[in-house]
Amino acid sequence: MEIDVKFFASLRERMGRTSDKVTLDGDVATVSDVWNQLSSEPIPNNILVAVNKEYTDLSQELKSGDEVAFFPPVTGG
Amino acid sequence: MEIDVKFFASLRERMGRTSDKVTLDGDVATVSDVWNQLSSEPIPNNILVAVNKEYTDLSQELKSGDEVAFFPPVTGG
Amino acid sequence: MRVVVQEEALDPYKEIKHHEETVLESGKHGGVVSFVGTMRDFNDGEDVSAMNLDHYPGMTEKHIEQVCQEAMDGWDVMDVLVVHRVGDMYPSDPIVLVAVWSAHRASAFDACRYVINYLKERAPFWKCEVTKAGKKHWVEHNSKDPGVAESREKAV
Amino acid sequence: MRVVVQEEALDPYKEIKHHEETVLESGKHGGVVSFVGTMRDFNDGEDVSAMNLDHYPGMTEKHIEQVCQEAMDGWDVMDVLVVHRVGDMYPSDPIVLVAVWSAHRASAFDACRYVINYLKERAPFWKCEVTKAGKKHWVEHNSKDPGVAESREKAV
Repeated sequence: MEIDVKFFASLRERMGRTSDKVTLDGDVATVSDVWNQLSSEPIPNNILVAVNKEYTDLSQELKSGDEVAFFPPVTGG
Repeated sequence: MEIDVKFFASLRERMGRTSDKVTLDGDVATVSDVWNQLSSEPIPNNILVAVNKEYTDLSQELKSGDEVAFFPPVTGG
Repeated sequence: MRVVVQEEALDPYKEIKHHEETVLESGKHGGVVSFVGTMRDFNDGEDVSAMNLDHYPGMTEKHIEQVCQEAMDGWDVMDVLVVHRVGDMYPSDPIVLVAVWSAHRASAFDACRYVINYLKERAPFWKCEVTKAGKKHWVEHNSKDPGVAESREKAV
Repeated sequence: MRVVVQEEALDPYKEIKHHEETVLESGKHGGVVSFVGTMRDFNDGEDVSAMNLDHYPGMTEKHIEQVCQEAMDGWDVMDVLVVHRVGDMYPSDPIVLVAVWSAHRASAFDACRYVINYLKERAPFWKCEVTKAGKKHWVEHNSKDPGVAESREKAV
């Protein structure tokens, strides 16, 4: 399946890109699988995850075409 | 002693005047004495009293030149 | 701290801007909380077409200033502005502005609420409404709005 | 309910006026409570000369709208307006406006506070500050402001 990936703020700088596309084999994949495809390092502790613009966690299962975002804690307003 | 009196809102209309001056005999007088000089009727229950622009009550003693105000409950803001 | 009671029409947001430009040091406050009370065209189920707001010159300002000082003493706020209109007004006219500047929004919210609650409770103003049918009457009691006791508890 | 995220400079009080003139029915609301957050020229003891506010287009608006809807459901309010700036900004620039109209001021205060607290907690924005010395850094955590838990309890 194909997943659109987005990075924001300090994580975007650390990853060196604002977005990416990953292709995962098989029918079942989670957000964790996406991260592992992107980086050989474990995901930093404080990183938040959204799928299709809703907060979720690493265990969420994905379907092809989902948009997965990784970003640090929000500091707005 | 001479006392300046002010009325506001519905009480001003009821008294038919915005201000008055009363002269009281003797050295000791209270707000009650002022009211009794102004009207033969007892002071209405809900009427508030201020002396020199501070809230007080009918028992407050006065000195010559004090400004005494009578008015209904406030409804501002 | 600035307290104004005026007959002229009140433009609340012009007052806030003017206060920020003339009195406050730029870049220091993190936020401002404001309350603007406007005249409604109904009250207790009746249509209202005009209102005259009576006040006690001198005492009104004095009591608003006392309430503002209590807010400045009770919370970590940088400045308080109150502008209150008196005299003849019409539905949708702004009647009162309370604005509170602070580095911390929680203090600004608490202090702003304190000022408007106590201003309504203690400052000598009296509303005389004119109904659509042309009848004039003095408002007998303030419409109850919860929050006064609560706000008082928070003042230190 | 109106939620806007924009790069253009924010004139909060012009937004309030515009909303009142174009959306709200005249003479019906008794008051409006607003919060305007402005950029300070210091943070955690350091001088700050500029800031870039990053956001997640689409998700940011969606989460602000959710918070506004919760406020509309939780209190007796007539309307909520939020305008949030993103991109490059400088000290004393307004960053965010939250305005809540209601017939009752207690509801307007509660709802306004709820919106700004949860907007800050949930809406994806990230501050990147530039210090006077020219050093750029991402702000790691929101400055703690009490009131979030308190405000949540009041939502029904």
